[in-house]
Amino acid sequence: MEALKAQFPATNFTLLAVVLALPLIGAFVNGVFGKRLGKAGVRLMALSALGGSFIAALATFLLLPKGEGGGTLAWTAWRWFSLNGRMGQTIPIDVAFSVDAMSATMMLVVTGVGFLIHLYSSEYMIKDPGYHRFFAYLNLFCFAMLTLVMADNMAVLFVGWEGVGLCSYLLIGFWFGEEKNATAGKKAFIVNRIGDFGLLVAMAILLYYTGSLRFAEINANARNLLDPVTIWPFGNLPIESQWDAANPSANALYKAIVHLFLPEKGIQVYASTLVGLAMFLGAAGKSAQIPLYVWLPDAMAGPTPVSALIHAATMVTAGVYLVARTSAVFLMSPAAMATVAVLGCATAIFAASIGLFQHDLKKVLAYSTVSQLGFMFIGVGVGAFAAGFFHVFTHAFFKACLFLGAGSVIHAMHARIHDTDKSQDIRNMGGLKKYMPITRWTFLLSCFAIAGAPPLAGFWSKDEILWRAFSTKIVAPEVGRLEPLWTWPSWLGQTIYWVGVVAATMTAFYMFRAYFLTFHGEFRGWKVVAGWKEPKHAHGHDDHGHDDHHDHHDDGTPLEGPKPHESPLAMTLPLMVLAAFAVFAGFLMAEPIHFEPLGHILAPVFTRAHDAVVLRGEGVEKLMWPMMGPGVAAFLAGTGAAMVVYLNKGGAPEEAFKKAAPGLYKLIYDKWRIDELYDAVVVGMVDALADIFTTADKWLIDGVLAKLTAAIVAFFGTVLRTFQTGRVQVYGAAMAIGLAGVGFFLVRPHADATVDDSKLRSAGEVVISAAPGPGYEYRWEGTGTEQKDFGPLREVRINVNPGETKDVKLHVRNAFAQEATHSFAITRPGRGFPSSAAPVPVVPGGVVPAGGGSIPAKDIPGLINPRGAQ
Amino acid sequence: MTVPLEYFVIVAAALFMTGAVGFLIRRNLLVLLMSIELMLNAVNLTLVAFNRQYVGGHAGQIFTFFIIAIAAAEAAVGLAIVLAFFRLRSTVRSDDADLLRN
Amino acid sequence: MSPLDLVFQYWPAIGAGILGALVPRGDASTKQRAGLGLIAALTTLFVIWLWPTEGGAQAAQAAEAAGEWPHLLNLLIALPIVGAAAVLFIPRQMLSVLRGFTYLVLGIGFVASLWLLTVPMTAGWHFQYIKDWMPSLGIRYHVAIDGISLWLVLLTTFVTPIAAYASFGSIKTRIKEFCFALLLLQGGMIGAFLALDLFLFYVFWELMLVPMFMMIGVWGGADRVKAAIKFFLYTMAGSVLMLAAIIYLVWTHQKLTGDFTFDYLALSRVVLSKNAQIICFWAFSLAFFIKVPMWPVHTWLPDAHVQAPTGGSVILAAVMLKLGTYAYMRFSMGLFPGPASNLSANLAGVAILGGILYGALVAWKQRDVKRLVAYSSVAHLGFVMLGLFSATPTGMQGAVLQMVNHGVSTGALFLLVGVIYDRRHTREVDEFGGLAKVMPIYAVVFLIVTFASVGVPGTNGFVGEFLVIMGTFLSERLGKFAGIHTVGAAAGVILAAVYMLYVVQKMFFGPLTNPKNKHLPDLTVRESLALAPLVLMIFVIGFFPSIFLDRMKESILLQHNQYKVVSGQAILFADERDAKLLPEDTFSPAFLKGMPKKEKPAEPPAGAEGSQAALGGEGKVAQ
Amino acid sequence: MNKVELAYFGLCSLIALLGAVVTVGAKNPIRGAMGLLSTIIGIAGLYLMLAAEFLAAIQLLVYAGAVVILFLFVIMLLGPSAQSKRDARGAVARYVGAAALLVSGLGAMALVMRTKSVTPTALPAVPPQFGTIESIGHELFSTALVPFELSGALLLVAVIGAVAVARGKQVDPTLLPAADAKSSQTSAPTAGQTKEARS
Repeated sequence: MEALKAQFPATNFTLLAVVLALPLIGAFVNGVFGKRLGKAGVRLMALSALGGSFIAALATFLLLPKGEGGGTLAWTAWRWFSLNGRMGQTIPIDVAFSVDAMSATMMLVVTGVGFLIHLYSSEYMIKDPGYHRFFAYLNLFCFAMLTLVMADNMAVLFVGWEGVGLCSYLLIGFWFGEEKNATAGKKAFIVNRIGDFGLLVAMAILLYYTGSLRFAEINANARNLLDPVTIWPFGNLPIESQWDAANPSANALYKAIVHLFLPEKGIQVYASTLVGLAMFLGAAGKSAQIPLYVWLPDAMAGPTPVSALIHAATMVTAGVYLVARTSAVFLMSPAAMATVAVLGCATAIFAASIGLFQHDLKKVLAYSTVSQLGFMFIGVGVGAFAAGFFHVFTHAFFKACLFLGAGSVIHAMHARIHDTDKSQDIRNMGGLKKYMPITRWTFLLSCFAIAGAPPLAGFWSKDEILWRAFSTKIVAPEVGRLEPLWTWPSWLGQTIYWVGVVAATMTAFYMFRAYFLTFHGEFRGWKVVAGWKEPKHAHGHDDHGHDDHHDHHDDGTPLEGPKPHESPLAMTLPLMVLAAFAVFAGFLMAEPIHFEPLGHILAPVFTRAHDAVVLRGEGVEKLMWPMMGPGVAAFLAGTGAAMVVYLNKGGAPEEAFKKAAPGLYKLIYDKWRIDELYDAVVVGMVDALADIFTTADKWLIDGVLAKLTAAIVAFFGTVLRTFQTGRVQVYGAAMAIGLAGVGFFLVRPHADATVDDSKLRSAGEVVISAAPGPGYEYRWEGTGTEQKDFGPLREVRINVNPGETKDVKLHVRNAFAQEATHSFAITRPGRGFPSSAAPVPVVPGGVVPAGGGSIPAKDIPGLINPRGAQ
Repeated sequence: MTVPLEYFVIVAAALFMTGAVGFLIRRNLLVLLMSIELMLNAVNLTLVAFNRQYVGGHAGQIFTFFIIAIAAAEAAVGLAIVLAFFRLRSTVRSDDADLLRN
Repeated sequence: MSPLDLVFQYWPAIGAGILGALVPRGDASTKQRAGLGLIAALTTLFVIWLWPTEGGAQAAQAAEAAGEWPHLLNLLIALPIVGAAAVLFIPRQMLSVLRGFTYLVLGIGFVASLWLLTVPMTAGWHFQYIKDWMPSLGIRYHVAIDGISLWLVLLTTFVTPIAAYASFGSIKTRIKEFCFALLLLQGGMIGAFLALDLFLFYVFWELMLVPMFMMIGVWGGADRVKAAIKFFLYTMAGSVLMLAAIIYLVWTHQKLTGDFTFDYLALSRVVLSKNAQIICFWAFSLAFFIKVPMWPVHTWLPDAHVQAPTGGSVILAAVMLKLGTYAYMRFSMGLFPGPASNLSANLAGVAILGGILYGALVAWKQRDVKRLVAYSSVAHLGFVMLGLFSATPTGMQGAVLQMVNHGVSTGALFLLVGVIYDRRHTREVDEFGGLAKVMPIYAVVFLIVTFASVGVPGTNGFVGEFLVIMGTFLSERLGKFAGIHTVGAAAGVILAAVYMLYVVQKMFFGPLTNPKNKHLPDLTVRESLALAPLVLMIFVIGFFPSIFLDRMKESILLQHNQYKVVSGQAILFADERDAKLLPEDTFSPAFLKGMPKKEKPAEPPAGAEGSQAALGGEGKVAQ
Repeated sequence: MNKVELAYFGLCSLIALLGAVVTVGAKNPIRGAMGLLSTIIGIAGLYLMLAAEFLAAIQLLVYAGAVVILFLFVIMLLGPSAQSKRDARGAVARYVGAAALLVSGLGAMALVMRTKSVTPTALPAVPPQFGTIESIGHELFSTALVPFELSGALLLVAVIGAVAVARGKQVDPTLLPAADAKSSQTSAPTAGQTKEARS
């Protein structure tokens, strides 16, 4: 051990590289060279990759430094990129991985359960043509999940986060032949993407306030998040008082309407709550909580081992891991934690209710996963991060075992019923305990575990969560003079506890309902005929793919077939291992009996949570054992009821209920019609918006900008075309007319003159100078000196005393003895009436006035006609 | 007393006006060409007349000499065009020469 | 350097080469194996050579760098243009000579552009070359490169040969004119990226239009002429306004300093009067927004793309659109920082609503794949413009990186669309279904490129968008709007997934119903070799973005600081009537290297200095 | 101003003006060509009065000898269709144009007449050798040498141009199918060819 510790220093722990690299290499090799390796080669590659990674993970777990500060093993690959923070400092984002107690356990779960599921699916998918593709995706998924779990900063976590979403897209849509599967894959990816949107916004806020994305630093300066942010009215929208000040003269009605929209005081929220909510949106997307859970039931379209690995053990728990990892941030805002807890609780009860009436075995398990996740979020929501995480740990085992059990049952059913929906329908099953003993016992044990039977794993983890919900309260961090943070109402903890108990009973009920319908009673699949041989004409089993199958046996004759066979060892071995874990894993953190090795390991990770979450009252801890009663009672009630309804009476009461309240039954069976609601509201709205934009784009923007201008130009074109007749004489005539016009203009004399009245105001003196012309002669009138005949005199000086108006006439005669006259009225503003100088054309002074480098701006804008409206 | 300058100018102007009006009114291509010749001759006449007035050199006359040369070339090419046009549209009406119109 | 050391030092490249060679399935031709192996090896070499360290290696490289050969930029610009002229003399029938010559010229261009990477891109201009062109008007042939234009030039020299190689597969008529257009286009584009003299920039800006107009007009689809004309008129209308603004700016500068110059460095000192500044800003920016394309003036892009041939479409998307964004960053933000910063909040709103969300939603509704990809580039470039409007070092770095990303991923997308167009001669999405069974490799490549353009981490799209989103939130220019803008931009990430996965599902998944799709051949050797470098580049940028970011960081910091200081000054001192001249020390000396010096020893007109003294350049540009 | 000179001037200008009117007014182009001939002769006479013997000779030689003959030659070549029938289409534009021209011409002449010189300016005495071939030839080959050479070149070009245009499309007879070898000379269309309807 010491040699290993010496070989791998804590800060540059290259063993992490091995844990990550093996699945990646496995994925690449299987993906690219899979077809050439053949099924055995692919199987060997995939299993060895996961096995090696599991061993490395185990070594990492053992080598974890047990120091008090929560020892972490870190390894940095290379500088990914760097950002510039708010104060201009560069924030390096490295491809760095660090492992502490929590992520080490998660690694064990991912690689351990992953290895078992790889073993299982190597047998389950043996007849599928896309064998190598399946294992490539599965290995890639494990790589992405490990990246997520071992990430040191949120950017690398995000890589894992979306990588996992990508792999679930590929795996759910594995049999892409059928439209249904591809749509389910797309739906899963898009809903996850909505969650990622939340995570992106959370990262932006964290970067802004805490100045870094590394978890260590985020948790360290989480207090910076306690800074109020006005979310409404954003941007330049005024609040009421500002608006009133801005336009006081608005009439009453208009003012009332505006006050309707504008708030009196800007709504302020703490940045920590914003981050919390954004991160919970991300977690909800990934772990299928209330708003974004719709993708998980549809994800059952993928092969069963996929559901086992992704939708039970690893991916869906990523949300819980994220919340646990950034616990310091959540602790900064009790409001966010309350939302997490309440929504978790709502999801638990809601999903459980749907699970009651589902007929598809995998759908039942899917909804049970959603509801169990609800429990985990209750755990982390109430501040019991360790308990929430422990439930993740135990849930991974018994839910994986349940899914694999279901897989083995479906595998058996496939012998004769090839249609995917029928082969998973529990109404076609029954009485399989005779034929599949191992699957039956492992399934039973896991049912006990999930239902919360006392000694088993489920009981310890679920009870721990409910107890913590019941007994603790969260101390809100003090914020000095700012408005104090929202604190939990005292009754919230208890209500969550009791709702949790009800959900637990439901869980017990539907789990045992599924168990009894599948394994007890008589077999409803097909008439079992001893020594039944596969009829020759029937199509071969080559194409195990589910795309273009159709079942031609439904033509009324009862289906015959062989005895349903027990799954081979490769499938039953993982079942047994998982069942064993499901039974004994509970003792890793059995707090009531104070035997909690895992608790001690996780303690350093959640030190901050330890002092922020205290007991509600003094004597509360004494209630620990009594409060376990309701939990156990829930288990007994649920199981008993299921036994009565389905074992003794063979499902009659369910029929009775169906007839009694058909509407309610239908509603619950159709998953409370949430999917239809989402389609109508969210998808419908976006679709309508897209239609509006498309039509606007086609007609409004393209139409106006491109087609309208083109039309205008074309119109002017046709108008001008009529002048071109094409006959020479017409052009000659036009020229002649033009010639005549020019001649006329040239011949006529023009009497223009410029009046320089710059000194009119001061000295009352005006200089009028006439414009020169070819052979022009001038005669002035009214300038005092009479002038009878025309002379060359062009310029005249006139004196005007104040208040007087003088009228000057100018006669011009040209060489052809044509005459023209022009008169000017010069008035000097004196006392008395204002001057009304005749409209005098003034030629703008061209010269640049000296002095000052600046040019008179009045003629600059004139030079370029302002095109844009300002 | 020789014939004064104005008489020649008036005759030239009359000649020019006849040529111009002829050009505008008639639509036979040949007549157009002939009226152009008329206009050119009118101009020649004025040039020679003014050269006679200012006898410093023979600028006017030399100029007329070149105008005659050019007029000859112009007539030759004009007629060739008329011929080609006739071959194309088998008519000499100037109105028919409107291929460029549309 | 014995062969053993060589092997030891470059083992990853050799390993990648062998791996690349092994990838194609059993029956692949040796040409494909050799090609893929070579491409893989070269890409790994590229990564090793520029391995992102803490600047240590860069300093080492600087030591033994061969210095800046001044004529490199002239070579990059002149070679394609001269090549284009030379192509005209090659007889039309000798197709292989034509193609060979084009590959030669483009190849030399690419190798020469790799030389640019040897020099560490410190702030300021590199490989600068100045020569008087029309001294009387003050027009000079002034070209230089800095961090920002470095990667765009490399993108051009990287994408054009690929586009040429791919389009020689599908272009069968008038090969000679196609080579001419291609080479002229490359010369024009590189010239536009490198020009620092406004006149020279305008010349290259217009020169680029002609070959692209030819490409769309001659080798395009059904009504290609209408689309080509629309493309040409849109850009021309914009750039004519820009020309007017340039002339006005030069005229004002002449009034202030007494000598004519079109040089960007000199003109950036001019602070026009308040409304003249806004008018000129809009004149410049409209030309660039048309090119980007931004929301209201984008309708030419889908038509141009739908009608353009594959090669033309790749170049149009990969490089020409970047000119709009690059020019906005360089000239609009450089010459008129005042109005740019005042309007940045509103423009960012347009970029998000009009660009990212609008582009994505309209793309979702398109039935023609190429039109869908065209609208997706409107969305991607909305991100780029948002990065520029946020005016933070992170945002701007994200913007420039996103320009390169968009070039790579959308270029690859257009190549892929070209693949199915060559087979089925239709781009209607409903015509296809269940292609994944018939063309598995094509499906895998399409999926990878789809995830690159959607921005899944590990690919190039993510890094660009992540930087832009972080930059938007940190930006003080956007002030109170930063939050809502970040939410809007992040929402774009969802819609991007929506429309891309929609088209992937419509084309690849689901049952194979259309009989015509039953026997479509998978990727040919030419197509796979054309796509390989782009796909590898997607992962290289995705995993090692700091190769690119380190080289553009300093120039962007310089541009950002200058933008902050000068916009402050411009807003403060722009008064109602008179234009002013900022003192030289408001700009960093590295920026002003190569500014036209006043040859006249005569003391500049007294007035000019007097008014500046009052200004007092207290706003220093932090080096 | 002695009588003989005045009479000679009146005669020549009468011939010229009448010729012009006939050229423009004649329906038959041949009569028009004859009118042109008389104008040219009239002007030649006036040249003689203005002491421009060389020009008078050139006028007669070039104009009368060559240009008018060329006109006649083409008219003969075109035959009867050289005469276009009258119709009033497009008359308005033409007459308006002619009227405008006349008005502006007469107006200008009136203006000129009304101005300054009441008495007509007498022509000065004619220096010896004025207008003779030697003096013009002397001046032609000294000051106006360049225009002279250029006009030579111009004439050459004009000739080549005329030949090229008039020649029309030569159809290589050997290429034609043997049947209509006889109508190889397609360049000269027969008169009977119907004129295609003009829309």
